[in-house]
Amino acid sequence: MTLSVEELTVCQNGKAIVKQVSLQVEPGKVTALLGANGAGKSELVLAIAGMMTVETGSISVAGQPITNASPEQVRRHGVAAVPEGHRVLASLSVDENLRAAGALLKQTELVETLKQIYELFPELALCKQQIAGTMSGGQQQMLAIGHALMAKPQYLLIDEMSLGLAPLIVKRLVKTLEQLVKLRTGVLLVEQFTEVALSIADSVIVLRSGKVCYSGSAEQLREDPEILAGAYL
Amino acid sequence: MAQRTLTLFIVTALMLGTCTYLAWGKPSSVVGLFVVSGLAVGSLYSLGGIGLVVLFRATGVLNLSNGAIGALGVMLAWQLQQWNFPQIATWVIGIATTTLLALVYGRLIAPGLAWRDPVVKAVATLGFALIVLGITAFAWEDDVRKFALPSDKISYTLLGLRITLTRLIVILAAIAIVIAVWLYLSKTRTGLNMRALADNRDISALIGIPIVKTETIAWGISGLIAGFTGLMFGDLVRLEPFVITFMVIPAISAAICGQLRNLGVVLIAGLCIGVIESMLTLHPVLKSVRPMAPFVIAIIVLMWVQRGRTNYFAGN
Amino acid sequence: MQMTKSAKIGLLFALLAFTFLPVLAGGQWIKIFISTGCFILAASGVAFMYARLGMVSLGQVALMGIGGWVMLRMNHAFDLPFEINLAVAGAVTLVFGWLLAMPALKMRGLYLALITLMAAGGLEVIFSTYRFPNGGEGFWGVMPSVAAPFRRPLVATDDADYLRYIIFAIVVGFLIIELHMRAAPGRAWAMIRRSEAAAYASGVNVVYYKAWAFGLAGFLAGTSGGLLAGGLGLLDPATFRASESIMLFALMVVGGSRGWLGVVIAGVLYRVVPALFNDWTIDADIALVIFGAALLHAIITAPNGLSGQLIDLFGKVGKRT
Amino acid sequence: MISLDNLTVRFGGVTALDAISAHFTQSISGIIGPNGAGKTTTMNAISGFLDYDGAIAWNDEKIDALNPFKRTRWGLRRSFQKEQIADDLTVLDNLLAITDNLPLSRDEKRAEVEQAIESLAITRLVNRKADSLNAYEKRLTDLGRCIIGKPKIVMLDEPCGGLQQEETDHLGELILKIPTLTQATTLIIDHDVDLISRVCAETLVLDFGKRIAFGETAKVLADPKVKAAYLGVEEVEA
Amino acid sequence: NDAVCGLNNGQAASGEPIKVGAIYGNAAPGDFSAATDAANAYFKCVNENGGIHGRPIQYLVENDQWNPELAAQAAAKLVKDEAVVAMVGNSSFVEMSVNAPMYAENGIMAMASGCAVSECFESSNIVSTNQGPLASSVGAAMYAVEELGATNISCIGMAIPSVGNWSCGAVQSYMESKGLNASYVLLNPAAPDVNSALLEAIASGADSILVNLPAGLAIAFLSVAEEQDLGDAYSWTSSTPLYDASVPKTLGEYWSGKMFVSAELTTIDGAGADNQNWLRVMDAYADPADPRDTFAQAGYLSARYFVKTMNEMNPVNVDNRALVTAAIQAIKGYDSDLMCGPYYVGRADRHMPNHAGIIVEVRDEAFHVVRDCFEYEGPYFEPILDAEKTLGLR
Ligand SMILES: Nc1ncnc2c1ncn2[C@@H]1O[C@H](COP(=O)(O)OP(=O)(O)OP(=O)(O)O)[C@@H](O)[C@H]1O
Ligand SMILES: Nc1ncnc2c1ncn2[C@@H]1O[C@H](COP(=O)(O)OP(=O)(O)OP(=O)(O)O)[C@@H](O)[C@H]1O
Ligand SMILES: CC(C)C[C@H](N)C(=O)O
Ligand SMILES: [Mg+2]
Ligand SMILES: [Mg+2]
Repeated sequence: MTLSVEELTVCQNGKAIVKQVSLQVEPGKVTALLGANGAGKSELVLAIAGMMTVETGSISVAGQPITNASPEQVRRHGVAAVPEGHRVLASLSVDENLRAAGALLKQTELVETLKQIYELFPELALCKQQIAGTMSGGQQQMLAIGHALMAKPQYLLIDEMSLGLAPLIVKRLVKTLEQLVKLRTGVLLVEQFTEVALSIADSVIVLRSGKVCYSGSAEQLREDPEILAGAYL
Repeated sequence: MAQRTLTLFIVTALMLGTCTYLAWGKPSSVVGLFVVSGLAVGSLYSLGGIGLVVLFRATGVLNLSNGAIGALGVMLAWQLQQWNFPQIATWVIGIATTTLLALVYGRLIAPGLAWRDPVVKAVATLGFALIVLGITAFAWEDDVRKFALPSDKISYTLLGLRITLTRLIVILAAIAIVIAVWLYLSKTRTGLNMRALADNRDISALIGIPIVKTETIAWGISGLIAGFTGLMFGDLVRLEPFVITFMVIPAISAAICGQLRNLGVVLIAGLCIGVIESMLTLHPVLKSVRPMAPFVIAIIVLMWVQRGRTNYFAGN
Repeated sequence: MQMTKSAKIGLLFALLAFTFLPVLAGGQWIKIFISTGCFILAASGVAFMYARLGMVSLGQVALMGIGGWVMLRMNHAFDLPFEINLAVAGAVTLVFGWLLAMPALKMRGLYLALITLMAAGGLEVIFSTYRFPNGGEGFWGVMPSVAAPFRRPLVATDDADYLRYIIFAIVVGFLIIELHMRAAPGRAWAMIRRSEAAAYASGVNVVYYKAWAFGLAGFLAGTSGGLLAGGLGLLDPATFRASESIMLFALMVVGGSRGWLGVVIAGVLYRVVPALFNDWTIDADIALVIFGAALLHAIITAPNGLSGQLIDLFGKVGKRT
Repeated sequence: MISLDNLTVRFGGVTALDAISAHFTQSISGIIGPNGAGKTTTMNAISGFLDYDGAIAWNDEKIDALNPFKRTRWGLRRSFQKEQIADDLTVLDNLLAITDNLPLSRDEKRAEVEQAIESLAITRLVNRKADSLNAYEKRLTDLGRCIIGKPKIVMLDEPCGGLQQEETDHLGELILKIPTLTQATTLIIDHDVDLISRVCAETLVLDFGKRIAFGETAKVLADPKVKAAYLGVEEVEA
Repeated sequence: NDAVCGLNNGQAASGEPIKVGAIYGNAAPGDFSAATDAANAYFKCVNENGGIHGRPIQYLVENDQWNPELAAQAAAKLVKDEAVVAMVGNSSFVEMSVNAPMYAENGIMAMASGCAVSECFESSNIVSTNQGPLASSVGAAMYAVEELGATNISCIGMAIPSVGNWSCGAVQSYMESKGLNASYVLLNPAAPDVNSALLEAIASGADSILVNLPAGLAIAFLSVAEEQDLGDAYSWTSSTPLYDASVPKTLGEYWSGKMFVSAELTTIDGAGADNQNWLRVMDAYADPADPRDTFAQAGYLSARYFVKTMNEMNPVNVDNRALVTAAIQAIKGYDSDLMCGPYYVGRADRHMPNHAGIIVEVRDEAFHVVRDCFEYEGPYFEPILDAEKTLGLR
């Protein structure tokens, strides 16, 4: 019952950017994905979400392969991703954005989930009718996270979660993640604030130029930050 | 919403003003004739423009091959008429063919271009238009033909001009399509999916919108409209593939007036363009360049609605 | 100023064409290359606007019509030399380019493209209604009988020399664009392409530089139209239909918009290929089908245009040897 | 010194900035606030991208009458929340794009560019196309554009968004150098409170378009209102 | 088979072929290839029947696709690269206006068969067997005045100066010369809307409408007239484009007995010996799918006159373009039952040998001759008639 990535290689313009990466996201656990700029974290997240062609390797959810499946199929398998860079449907309103993100839900479920999202982000509830493209950077990030949560995912991949978010919101999000984890959601978290990431992560994977250069428990890193610094360099 | 209503109002007012200017000092009976005649042509512009906008709002593709597809449909229907097929069968087969063609493009070709910029997507449909047009022109060598519908024989008199039932059908169909599409896009979930898809295909895929299904429906609807439009053009304009194919260019002007979005404005703009074009006949100098009307009006309207608006953040 | 490899190859190519093309080609093919050359020059205007500013003009061929019209008008009305007429044609079209730039100040992307298409549609009607001057009386200068003679440049009265003249003009046109690209306008255009906010934040006077770009594209269209008029001695409205402007843009996308090779490919596809089809007596309708299919295929499979593919190919071959 | 007087911005019916007044006297100041508070809007108003009521001045030079590109020529520099450098130009050309439009002599322009490259130590980047840069290198380029040509106001909108800790630290160092390199007054938006408290002497806090605090950074961050609205320290609510 | 061609000696031609060129237009708006097809059939027949002084004709045909540049390229290929001695059977909407100066410059004659624009009739080195829109419109107008009692004609033309203004202008001057009224309405071929043109014609106060449009546009125009039920309110005539076999059926019952069309040459089924010979040549040498229409007749006629001229030349001169041109220019008084008047060329700045025609009526899904050969009148023809007098043809 895990989201597992085996020996994954992903290329961009003929250049391998993610090289032979293996990792596991387990239900009820948070895996933090760390690494310097350009290490290939975002590419990896997109590849799992079905947005990049996988060169070699495999991805599977609970034993079922989803390698090179369409993003929609991936989502049907319970995997939802928040890509980097506040990506929202710019010409639609906030409410329409969230409703569209619930395309796979039944009508009643949709209404209910929508309510939950607005409870999580009362900021969004204040501007339901605003066109998403005119929102502030942080508001768009909330909306992008809302997109993923609308799927009621079993596995949640978040790239640069706190990008552009006020500390207050980050705290709230961390709480939400903890709740979700309690409900046995598996989380893959890319986060530039290492502290935040380590505070909730169970295991950590560090990428360096596309390769896994460290993989271990978060506990260890929390105790010995030197290991992490070593991995980065 | 208020903004849109205002736009609609301004566009209408501008066009009425122009008509009044052109009609000034002419006997009202003559003016009436030209107005009715213009409405008849204008409804064709509207219909063409609506077909473009519906697909654009649903997929983000401005389909320049609408005309070519429609032309093939009506040529086929004509051929079947010659072979004495039952009338209804000829229309159904004609429209079914256009739907199929639209689906072929939408399912097989359009996805390969999904990430290109909208202009390239539009230009690519020109390639498809050339293919369809070439096939049509090859299959039906240049000859004198006429496509008739039973509704041509029934007519009503309006302000002194006889209007056939076919022309009324065009106007009513345009209105019906506008209302139906508006309801569909704004009230149904598939409609919302379409708008999401048109906005950004990547994000839509990521948030789980069933792309294949949604696009199939959108292209199917657009093929149906293109087929119907083709039949009407074939009957009311000319049964010549090239003429029908390139009717898409003036139809774009109606679509532009509605900013490729506002179907109500497209409808009204199309009608107004038709009326103005018709009334230009009354102007001694401008009458020789009457067909410029759609283009000039589109430019003026778009520049008007974009006036004062500088979007500093537009870009890629 | 430093020359890139691509520029060196381009100049060499132009030199070869200049020397041998007129010698090797017969009367028919010289004529074909003359009009190909004119459209290459015009396409270069569309290409730099698209590649550098991200702006699409679907009115370039219509603008050529204006240049051609002015050229003919000047030729039949005054006894001035070819070059002066050409300069006037370029200048007048440049002004029309500015007019097209007016909507561009507020719009971009598809809207802008469609506005230019509407302008092309309007011009198509004017051209087909009033025709091109052929030596008649009055402003429009149209008479029912055979056109009055057209004066070619003194150095290029016969077709072969005229082809050389055009190749020279293309090189000059490309150099003008290249000089722009390497200087302030090129950088300003790149910022505009990124976003207007970025351009303003760089101190770029967006209105001015957009108008400049449209003016330059218009100038190139105008001169190429004038040169085209010189090729035939007269012009026909059918050449300048709005759909031709779309076609030129499409072929520019197929050829590739970044660099001379793409533009040359676009010109060749636009004029040489149909001529070949015609020469092989392929039915015009079938030619349309082939052309459409090839267009679609190229747009889908070669996102950087055929020139991009060619360069990749030679790059690989070059590495291997 | 930058002074904002009764700065008000409306979008349709919504008031995004409500009569904000602040006089930034320090050479580097911060603007913080919850998401959607109006921070970016403030910068956009100062850049002239929005219609606003109120007045903006630097050392008593009013700039309200200038349009956006004139403001840049006058001495306003800024970076954007989403970086906005031209992908198809080299880093050098991205820098030159600014000096092109400044009323400087050829030599002065070259000197300015060289100085910026040197002080940010980005010599190895100058001939790289911007699309091959990583996020951090793009931010450096952005910063380079901001210190070029004797700026009077420099504004950075979330310069450290998406950067790793060490990169943020380094960028912070560079930002601290701005006052020594130029006479500019610098404004920074960021959600990284550590960064703000390290580099900004003075901070403005916005919430729902209103000024809720302004003053010395440490004091402002200790303000219960700020803690409640921004930092999310719930206990103080009582 | 008993088709009669050229020397008609039943011997296959041999030796070095004589190159003859032609340009036709076949693309978007219409197919003008019927004339070259017919000329080609005739040349094939000639090549099997003694050729030109025993030598075969090599007929080189190019399509201009209605594209002026292609037209110029085609002419360059034929005239310069292939060095044809003459152009025979040209039939196009654009070719003549583009290439007329070039033909003159190169001293080559074009014995065209399908001229449409004024430049074609008003140039020194082109002569056409067909009448073009001007002459046939004037013929239609004469019929409207003389038989249908028209006093005020509205001529519906294309908004192309060298076609619409030119031909409808001639109708107007004809009417004025008779003390009657006429006006014209020009229709932009790009316009989808033909209704307004109809309304404009009505508003002009005309009592007769002369449709001078290409067939497709004419059909569209007549459909809106039918929509308004104007068939009996006006008398209706048309220039030649409507004389096409499929027109009566397309127009339908409504127009039966109401529409009169001016035909440039004899009817397709004309009983004259030459017309029958044309049909035989077509049957024997042309593709069965090639049209048998007025243009095919014109193409046949041009080809026949050309062969006749060449065979009358000294055999040593037939490769000499200048002498061939001179011989063609010397043609005078050739007769055929296909054409109402004599065919001639002459040295002149304009050529329009065919300016007499017949009128057919659309009735019961077919055409019926209602008026046989008659000479067209009007100011436009005066200089032509004068020229004919000096040639001794009158
Ligand atoms: N279109 C492209 N062509 C070539 N290389 C690319 C392209 N897009 C991204 N890359 C490269 O791929 C590598 C991985 O990028 P990715 O965005 O996955 O990194 P990341 O670890 O998420 O970094 P960051 O912290 O900046 O988000 C980078 O070196 C980047 O330069
Ligand atoms: N064009 C617009 N139309 C309507 N509302 C807008 C527009 N632009 C911004 N807003 C609203 O104005 C408010 C202020 O936005 P601003 O971008 O200044 O926020 P911010 O403080 O920069 O937030 P963040 O930290 O998330 O970037 C937000 O509520 C935003 O939704
Ligand atoms: C006919 C098409 C294949 C191309 C274009 N219309 C041209 O004339 O070149
Ligand atoms: Mg990343
Ligand atoms: Mg912001």
